[in-house]
Amino acid sequence: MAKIITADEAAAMVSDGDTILVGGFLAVGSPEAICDALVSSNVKNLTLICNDTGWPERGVGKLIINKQFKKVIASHLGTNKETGRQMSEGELEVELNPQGTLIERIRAGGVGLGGFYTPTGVGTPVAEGKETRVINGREMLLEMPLRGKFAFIKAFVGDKHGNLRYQATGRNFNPEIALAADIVIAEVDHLVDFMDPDDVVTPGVLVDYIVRRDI
Amino acid sequence: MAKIITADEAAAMVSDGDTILVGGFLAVGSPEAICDALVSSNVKNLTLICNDTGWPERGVGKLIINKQFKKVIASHLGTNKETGRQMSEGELEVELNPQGTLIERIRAGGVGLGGFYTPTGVGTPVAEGKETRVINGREMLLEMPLRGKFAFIKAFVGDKHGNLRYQATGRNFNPEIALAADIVIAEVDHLVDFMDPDDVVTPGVLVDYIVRRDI
Amino acid sequence: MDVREKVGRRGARLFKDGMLVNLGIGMPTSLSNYIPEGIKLHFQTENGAIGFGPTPEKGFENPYLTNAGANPLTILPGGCYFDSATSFGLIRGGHVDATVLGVLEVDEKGNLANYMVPGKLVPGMGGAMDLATGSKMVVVVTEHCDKKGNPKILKQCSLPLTAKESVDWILSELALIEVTEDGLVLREIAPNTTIEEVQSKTEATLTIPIEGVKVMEY
Amino acid sequence: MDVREKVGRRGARLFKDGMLVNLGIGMPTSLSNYIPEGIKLHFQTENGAIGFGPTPEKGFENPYLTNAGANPLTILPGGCYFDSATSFGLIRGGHVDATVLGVLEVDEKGNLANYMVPGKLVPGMGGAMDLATGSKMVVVVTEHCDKKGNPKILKQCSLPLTAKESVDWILSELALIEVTEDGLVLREIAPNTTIEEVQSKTEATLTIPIEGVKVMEY
Repeated sequence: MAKIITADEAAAMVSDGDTILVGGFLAVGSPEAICDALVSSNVKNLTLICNDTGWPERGVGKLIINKQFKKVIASHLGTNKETGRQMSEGELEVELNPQGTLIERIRAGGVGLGGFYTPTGVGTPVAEGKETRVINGREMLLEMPLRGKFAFIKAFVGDKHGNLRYQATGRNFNPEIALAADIVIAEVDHLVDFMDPDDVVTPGVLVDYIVRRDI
Repeated sequence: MAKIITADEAAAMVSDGDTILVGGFLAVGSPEAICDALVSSNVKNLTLICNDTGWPERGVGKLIINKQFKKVIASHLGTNKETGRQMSEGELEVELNPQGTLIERIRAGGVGLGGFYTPTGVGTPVAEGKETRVINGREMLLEMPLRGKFAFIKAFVGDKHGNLRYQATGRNFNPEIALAADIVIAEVDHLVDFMDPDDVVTPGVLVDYIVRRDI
Repeated sequence: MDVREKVGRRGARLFKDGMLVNLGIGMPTSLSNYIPEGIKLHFQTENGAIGFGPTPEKGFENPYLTNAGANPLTILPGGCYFDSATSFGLIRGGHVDATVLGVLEVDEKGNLANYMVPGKLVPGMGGAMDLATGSKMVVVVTEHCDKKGNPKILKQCSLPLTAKESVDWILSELALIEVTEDGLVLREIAPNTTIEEVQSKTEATLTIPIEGVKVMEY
Repeated sequence: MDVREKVGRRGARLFKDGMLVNLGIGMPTSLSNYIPEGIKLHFQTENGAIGFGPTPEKGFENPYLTNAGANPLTILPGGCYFDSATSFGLIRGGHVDATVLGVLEVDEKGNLANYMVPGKLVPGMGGAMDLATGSKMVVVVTEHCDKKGNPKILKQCSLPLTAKESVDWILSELALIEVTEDGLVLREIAPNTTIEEVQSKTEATLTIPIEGVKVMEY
C-alpha cells in the first residue's frame, strides 16, 4: 500500500542539498501541487534532474524562479528565461544532455546498469571529456547512470497499491524516474482502489507515497 | 497499416541461415501458428534468439525437434531435452545468457545503444572473455547488443495499424524484440480496427505484418 | 510563395508512403501542410506520441496531449503514446524514417550545427542530437543564406556541432542538395535561379551530376 | 516437520511487511506457505508480474498467466504485469527486497553456485544470476549437506559461480547463518542439534557471536 499524504508533507521530506527527479515535458506531466509545496517549503541548494526547467509559472520552473537549485541536469532550458539568467550570472550550474541520453542515463540508474554506449553526441560538445569507443564500426560515447534521492511523479490515475497510469504525452519521463530514486512520490489526478493489472505502467511497489489532487 | 498475411506467408519469408527472435517465456506468449508454419517450411540453419527453447510440442521447441537451428542464444533450455541432446552431441551451438542480460542486449540492439555495463555475471562463466570495469565501486561486465532479421511476436490484441497489446505474462520478451529486427511479424489472437492510444504497448510503426488467429 | 511554402512543398515530396517522420519546430513543421495525395505518414512527437492529428479546436484541448513545443495536439485512430525512453529508443534505434531539422550551419560532410552559438545563451539541444544521429534520413531545411546574406552551407561548420556527418539532404528556397560521400551534389534548383547563383551563395563546392540539375517543382 | 516445512517456517520470518519478494522454484517456494500474520508481501514472478495469488482452480487457468515455471497463476487486486526488460530492471536495479534461491554450493564469502556442474548438461541460469546479483537481500535455502552427506556450505565454492559475494543468509534444516564481511556467523540452530554438529557438517568456519546462538523457532 502506498501511503497517502498531502503535497506539503511530501515537500517537507526534502532537505537542503538533495537531488530530486521531476517528471514532465515542458511541465506537461509535472506534479504541480508538489512543485507549489516545494516553493512554499523553500528548501534550497537542490539538484534537479528533469527534461527541462518548465515555464516561469508552471512545473519546476516555479522552483527556478524561487532560486531553489544549485544545479540542473536537463536537455532544454529555452522556455524559462530565468534559468538562462541564473546560468549566465554563475548562480546556477547547468549540465545539458541530449534528451535521449538523459532519459537513458536515468533508466540506467534505475535498472542497475553501470553505463552505456550511445552514438548521440559524438563530435559535439557533449563528447568533451567522455570516453569514446568504436562499436560495430560506429563511434560511441560512454554515458553514466543518474539517480536521485526523490522522484516526483505526476500520473493521471493511481491506485491504493501505488500502481500508476498516465495519460497521453503526460507519461514522458515519469515511468523512468520512478525507478531511479530512493523515495518515490506520485501526485495523481484520480485515486482508485485498483486497476486492471495490464493497465499499470508504473508498478505500485516502486511508489512510496501518493498525493491526491481529486480531494 | 500493417499488412495482414497468413502464418505460411510469414514462414516463407525466412531463408536458410537467418537469425530470428521469437517472443515467449516457456512458450507462454509465443506465436504458435508461425512456429508451426516454420516447421512446415522446414527452413534450416537458423539462429534463434529467445528466452528459452520452449517445450518439445510448444513454441520454438517444435523447431528444435525439427533440427532447424544451428545456434541458440537463450537463458534456459531445461524444458526441452532435445536442445540438450543436440548441444551435447555437437549438433547445436548454444550461448547461454543471464535472462536480464539477454533481454537488455536485445533492447540495446533495438534502441541503438552500442552496449552496456552490468554487474550480472561478474565472477561467473558468463564473464569469460568479456571486458570488465569498476563503476561506482562495483565490478561490471560489458555486454553487447543483439539484433536479428525477423522478430516473431505473439500479442493478444492487434489493430489494423499494427499496434499491439499483450495479456498478463504473455508480454515478456515480445515488446523488446519488436525493436530489434529488420522485419517484425506479429501473430494476434484478436484483430481490431484501432485501440485506445494509451493501451498500446508496441507501436504499430514497428510491425510490418500481422498474422491473425481469430479467422 | 514564401520560403516556408517553397521548402514545405518540395520537402514534403521527399517522403515515401508509410514513413515514420519527426518534424522539428519552426520551418520543418511547414512540410506537414503539403503531404502529396496518396502518401500517408506517421508523425512522431518525441515527447511521446505517434499518429497525431491537427491542432484541436479551441476549448477542446487536452492538457496532457501536446507536441514537443507544448502546443495542444489531437490523436488520430491508430495512434499511440509511449514514454520518453521508448520515444528515444525509436529515434536512436533507427526506427524513425525521416527527420526534418532547421540549421544554423551545415557543411559538405553533412555535419550539422543548430543548437548553440558560443558566447550566447545555450537553450539546450533537446532531442535534436538524437534525431540527427538516429534517423534513417536527415533533411535540413533552411533559408539559403543567413540574414546578413552569408552562406549557411559551408565547407566546414564553425559552430559546435549537433551531429557529425549525419545530414542526407539540404533544402532551401534556392536548391535541393544531396550530401554524398563525395560531397554536396546539386540535384534541383528553384525556377527563378541559376546554378551559378546557387553556387555563389554556397561556400561548399557543389557537384553537378552527370544526369543534370532539375528545376524544382512545387 | 520435513526439511521444506522447517526451512519454510523460519525463512518466512526473514521478511518484513511490504517487501517485494522473488522466490525461486523448488524449496524456496515453500516459504510462501508460512508468511506470518500481519506481514503482507508482494511476490514477483520474473516472467512479468507482481502481486500474484494462489494457483487457480482447475478449469479456470489463463494460458497467458503463469509463473517462471510455466505453472498457472492468479493475480490479486493491486497486481500488475510488465515486460521482461522491466522485470529484470526491477531485479538488477535493487527494487526486489528479497530473493530466495536454492544452491548446489555456497561459501563463506557469500559466493553462490546453483546452475551448473562441469561435465553435466547445463540447462541455463535463467534469471538466477540477476536475482542473486541485484536483490537487496539474498537468502539461500538448502539441505545442510548433499545426498552423500558432504557439506554444501564451503570455504570456497568449487563449482562455477552463479554470483559472486552476494548471499546474505544461509538457511538449512539445521541452522540459520548470516554471511558477513568477517565470514559466516551462526545465528540460530535447530532444536534437535548442537553447535558442534552444525560445525561438523559445515566446511566453512562458523563464528559464534557474542550475543550467542539462538534456538530456531518455527
